Amino acid sequence: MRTTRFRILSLVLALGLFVLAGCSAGPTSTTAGTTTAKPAAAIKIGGIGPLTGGAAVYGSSVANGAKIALEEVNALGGLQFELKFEDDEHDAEKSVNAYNSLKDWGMQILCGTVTTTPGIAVSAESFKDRIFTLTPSASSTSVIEGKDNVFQMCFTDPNQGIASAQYIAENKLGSKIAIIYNNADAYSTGIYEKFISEAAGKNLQVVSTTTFTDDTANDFNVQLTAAKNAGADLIFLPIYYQPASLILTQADAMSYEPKFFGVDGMDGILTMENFNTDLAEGVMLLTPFAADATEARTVAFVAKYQAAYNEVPNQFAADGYDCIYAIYEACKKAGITADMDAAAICDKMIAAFTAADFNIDGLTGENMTWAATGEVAKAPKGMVIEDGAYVGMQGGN
Amino acid sequence: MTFLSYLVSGLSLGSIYAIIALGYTMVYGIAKMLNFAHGDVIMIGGYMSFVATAHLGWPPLASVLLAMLVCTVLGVVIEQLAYKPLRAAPSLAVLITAIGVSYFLQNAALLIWSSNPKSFTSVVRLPSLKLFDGQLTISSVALVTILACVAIIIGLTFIISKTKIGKAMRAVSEDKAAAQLMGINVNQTISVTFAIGSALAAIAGVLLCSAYPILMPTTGAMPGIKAFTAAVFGGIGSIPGAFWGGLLLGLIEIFGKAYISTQLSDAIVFSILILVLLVRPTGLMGRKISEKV
Amino acid sequence: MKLTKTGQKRLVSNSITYGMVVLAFILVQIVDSTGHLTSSLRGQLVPICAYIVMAVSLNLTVGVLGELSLGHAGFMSLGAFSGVIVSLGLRDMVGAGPLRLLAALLVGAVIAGLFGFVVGVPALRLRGDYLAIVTLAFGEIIKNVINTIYVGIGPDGLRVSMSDQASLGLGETGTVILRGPMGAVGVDKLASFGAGIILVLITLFIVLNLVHSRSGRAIMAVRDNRIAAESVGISITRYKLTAFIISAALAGAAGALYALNYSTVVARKFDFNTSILVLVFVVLGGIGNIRGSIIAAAVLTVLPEMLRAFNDYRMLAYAIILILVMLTSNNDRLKQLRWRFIARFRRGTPQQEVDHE
Amino acid sequence: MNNLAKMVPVPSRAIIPERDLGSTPILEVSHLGISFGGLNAVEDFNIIVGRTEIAGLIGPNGAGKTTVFNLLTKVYQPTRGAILLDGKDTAGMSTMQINQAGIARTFQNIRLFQALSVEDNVKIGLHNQFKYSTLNAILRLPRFWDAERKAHDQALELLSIFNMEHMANDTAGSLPYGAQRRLEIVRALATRPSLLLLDEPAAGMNPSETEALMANIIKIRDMFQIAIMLIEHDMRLVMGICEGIAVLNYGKIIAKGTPEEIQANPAVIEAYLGQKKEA
Repeated sequence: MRTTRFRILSLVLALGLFVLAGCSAGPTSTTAGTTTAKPAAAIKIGGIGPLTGGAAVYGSSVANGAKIALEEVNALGGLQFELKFEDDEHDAEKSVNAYNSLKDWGMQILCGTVTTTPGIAVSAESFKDRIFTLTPSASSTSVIEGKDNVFQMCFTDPNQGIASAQYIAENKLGSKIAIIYNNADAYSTGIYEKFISEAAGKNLQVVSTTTFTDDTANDFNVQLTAAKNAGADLIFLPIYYQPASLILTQADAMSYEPKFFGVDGMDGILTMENFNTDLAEGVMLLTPFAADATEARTVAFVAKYQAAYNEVPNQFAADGYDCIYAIYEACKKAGITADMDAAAICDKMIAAFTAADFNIDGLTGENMTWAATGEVAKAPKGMVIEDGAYVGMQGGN
Repeated sequence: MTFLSYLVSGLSLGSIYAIIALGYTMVYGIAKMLNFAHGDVIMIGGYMSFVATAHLGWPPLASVLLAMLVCTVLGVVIEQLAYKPLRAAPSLAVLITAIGVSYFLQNAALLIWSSNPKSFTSVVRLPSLKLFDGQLTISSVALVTILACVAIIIGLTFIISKTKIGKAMRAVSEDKAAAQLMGINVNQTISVTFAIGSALAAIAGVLLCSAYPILMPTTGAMPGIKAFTAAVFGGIGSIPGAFWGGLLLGLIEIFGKAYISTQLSDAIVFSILILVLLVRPTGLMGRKISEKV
Repeated sequence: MKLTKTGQKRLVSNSITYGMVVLAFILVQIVDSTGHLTSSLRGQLVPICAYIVMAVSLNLTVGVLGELSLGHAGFMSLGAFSGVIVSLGLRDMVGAGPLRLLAALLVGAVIAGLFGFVVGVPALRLRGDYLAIVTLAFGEIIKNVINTIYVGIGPDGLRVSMSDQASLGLGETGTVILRGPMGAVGVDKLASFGAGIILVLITLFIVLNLVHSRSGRAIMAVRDNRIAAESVGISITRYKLTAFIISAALAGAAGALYALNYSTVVARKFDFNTSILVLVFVVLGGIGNIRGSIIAAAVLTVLPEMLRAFNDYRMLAYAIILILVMLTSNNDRLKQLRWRFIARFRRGTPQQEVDHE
Repeated sequence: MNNLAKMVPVPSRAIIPERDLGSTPILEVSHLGISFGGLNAVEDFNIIVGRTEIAGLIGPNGAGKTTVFNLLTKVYQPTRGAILLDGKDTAGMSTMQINQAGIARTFQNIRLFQALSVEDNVKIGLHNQFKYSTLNAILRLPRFWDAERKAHDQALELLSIFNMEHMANDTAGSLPYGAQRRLEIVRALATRPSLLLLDEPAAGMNPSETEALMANIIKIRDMFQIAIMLIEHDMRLVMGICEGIAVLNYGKIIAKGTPEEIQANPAVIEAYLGQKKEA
């Protein structure tokens, strides 16, 4: 057997080399992951996010949103961008690999990563390499902490937790609160922790706290029964919309009808293919983006997105879209050209992003500004689902 | 009352595990291989039913039949292309191939149906059952799942013990060479086993997605591993073992969550599994391995 | 000592294995110094080393001991997190990075080895697929439990909590090392390719020396024929445990090396899929073939990166390659063809090509 | 051959007492029995084997001969009865401990370590003769080299009993059938037993090979001064070298005695004839 495997390995090696040869010979920009390669003077933007595996939906959405923005920006005829979006399978190791491979390609600005854990690993690298980084949706403060070159397009998790607790307290949405969160997920746990400490200060009574993991995210009867038995009239769901949709379905099946309050990860629930939107009736959420908002910018984006991908964009797609525009505006402001090196671009971009007069109107917020820490300032919109559509909540800020 | 509702949830989840575990255990009993792609056949079954009902507007039952048909064909094709050439190969080689097939199915599904999760409309469209003045609500899906599982185990036991192909299966699982000498077509028997296992996977897929209505390319992965665990729990290769192993696993998972900790529910399930195996090293219903000296 | 024929062959074979690793290191250094090393490859050097150690150590369990383990990543996880805790815990006391790395590797190995013992004692009573499922279960338990653990360093030393960060009670001055599902954040990147290569060499030294010794023979005897091994007075439990613990400890060291290469590490990384990934290295490299494991780990770590050109079809291509390699390597007709081919070059020694699997 | 002199003095056959009646027997088995699922596979088995005796255990197929060996080596734990080895009770011992206490065996269906070399197979037999720790092995300390050298020399010495030194580097699985049987005997001898159990040592051998084997069995007994108990169907071998014979049928001893006595025993004849009729 010893010799057998050797031949096999050389076979694998040969295959690998073949692939490598194939990639250097062929044009790299014809496949789906790369778009709109302009022949000259395009600034190279790298994107990283999960395109395969369980978290693929987030990465694909960001990539698709970013591509739409990129086409629009390039069509303006001014600054030209080239985007290459690499898969990281929601894994820190693969994400750093993707980052290095983008560096080989000549990336000048990084739009990534989509998810938090890879984001922490990659931002440490980009900080060291001085490559300007704007993450669409990696929401943990650890992503930006101590790194002057890393900025966020989304709210940080603590922000969301605090805002949710304040919102519920101020609007007296519930007296007894149950929480169901994903204790194997950084995003969910991050929001939960801030919510619970903020809730204590606001005299919100948390009567039940239950968890699940990605591996047990199918049966929620136990969690719902616990909440019901504790007499909870509001369930706070700092989780993504897929498990949330299961929770809504199962609560309905057991005829339990509390109020549900979600965070930005809840967005997407209405546009999930084949989802019975009746179940989401009355669900409240804080989100910066709603696909069926009537404002012109959103309407145009949603139409374009649907035409291109046959799907309704979610908040991640909007984040990706806004990222490209923010980068575009900052580049214009800082006078960046394609021939500058990444480190030079990085310094100029930091200056541009933190400048007092730099603000962006995007799909996910009006008048967004950035602090030197990298945190974005924008107002979350309180939404409630009525008749299968988002409606701004009264009293929302 | 709460206890009863947990019991029903546990039985329903356990029934799904049991149906998947049956597929694992049958294939293991006869081909002596761990078919790690089994979980992904479940996912394909779910998508088939989804496409039939949501896109083509077929009635639920027709969609189940379509899922069974496609999965049966898929199971046999996988067996012929990927596993049959490896019949004489070391079992680890087959295991790795099965993992390759699993990756393949997941990524093919990703390309075909995209990563966006689909919301599955339950194929069981009956109202929930309300007992004790509405204090206990049992969803119709849970009931159908449990009944389906019991029906399947009865049907399967009948096939195995009474029919010709069932006898062939038993013979092949006992001793391949002897079965061949007795004129049994071993390859055909293995193919039929894969066909039955895959058809069961389709049913499991539809029931899984009906009870927990979300469909993604990775939907089958975790239930697949849990069901594999259940099969070993019950004694791999044993059909009643898969049934009881599945049910118990579902119950332990739900009760562990309910009465011990939701945070550590997986740790609880797997710890109990280890404890059981220490007491009964070949699972609950597994046959004792005796070595001829 | 006068070498026997087998001894000479062994020496040559081992030298090739060590030489291959050293040569790879030198080659990479040369390419790097001329500025031709891509960032992509440079970034993968440390994980490649970690995976090589994983593959070689799993091969000790699967190939030499002959027991299937589906939870090897669990030991890697233990090593990774204990290594991170040690390296961060020593940050104020020990300034030198290499020393902290060494401490992390050692503690990672010891902790993983200890758990290897705890898991091994009951698990090794089981056989075949039942042992495999217990190792799988162990890996899942480790993942689940680490997801709920919070560790921090306060003024009065290490603090551990199972509920949340706040309950650590660290106050203003403390640092949180492990934050449940968020894992460890702010890890110092202490690992380097040089350290990785040294760990690979040490691993090879340990495994090769073990295999070619009294203990190694006893382990293989247990694998080949349990009853015969007992009948010549070999303690089955003792040698199964020896192999299992060494295998676990090496995986722990690999985990520490791996974790200290990234600024963050989460428990989810070391799940069933990672265990399977390492198992694929072992099977493709040849069960029991240490050198094969090294090559397979290196090639299969780099391969998905090479396949990036395929974009969306990347993982599909990986799956197809995996299946095809298994099919072709186990195809009898191809095997015979190859034997004939080899026989033409090595006339006279056909019996050495005896297939043991 | 001069190597062998170092190990044990080679006595002449003459000094071996016929059935060493003077000293304590090496093996005393009384009322040994085991049941499988209510069926008595071996029942009320009593036997005494002298220190340097060559004893035979014969009987028709399925009589329970190998089961007796498995009971003696604790592959099966006996349901009833006692086994005294060199006067000491072996109750509660495992197969491994039995071997360390002095019983070694070969197997009816050969159980070699197929993938390993011939030399390694013998060295595995020497496992408890030349000890050093795993740490010694990994760090290659002087103790390792010393023990390995001794083990190597000893392995070749033992192989020389059957003139197999030249095969030392071959893979055990690649040896011809007869050589594999001989290797199993060498491996068992390497454990320094005081009682050697041979399960059908001549199976599959041609008459001239059997002839050589008979001489070798006697040579082994003389050289190592040990008792040998063998199961064998080849009556020429059994009658030729065994000093005492026990006949087993349906798990029970039906006759005991010298070869001459056994050959004349009507119960034995019937057992064998009866069996022939059935076949």
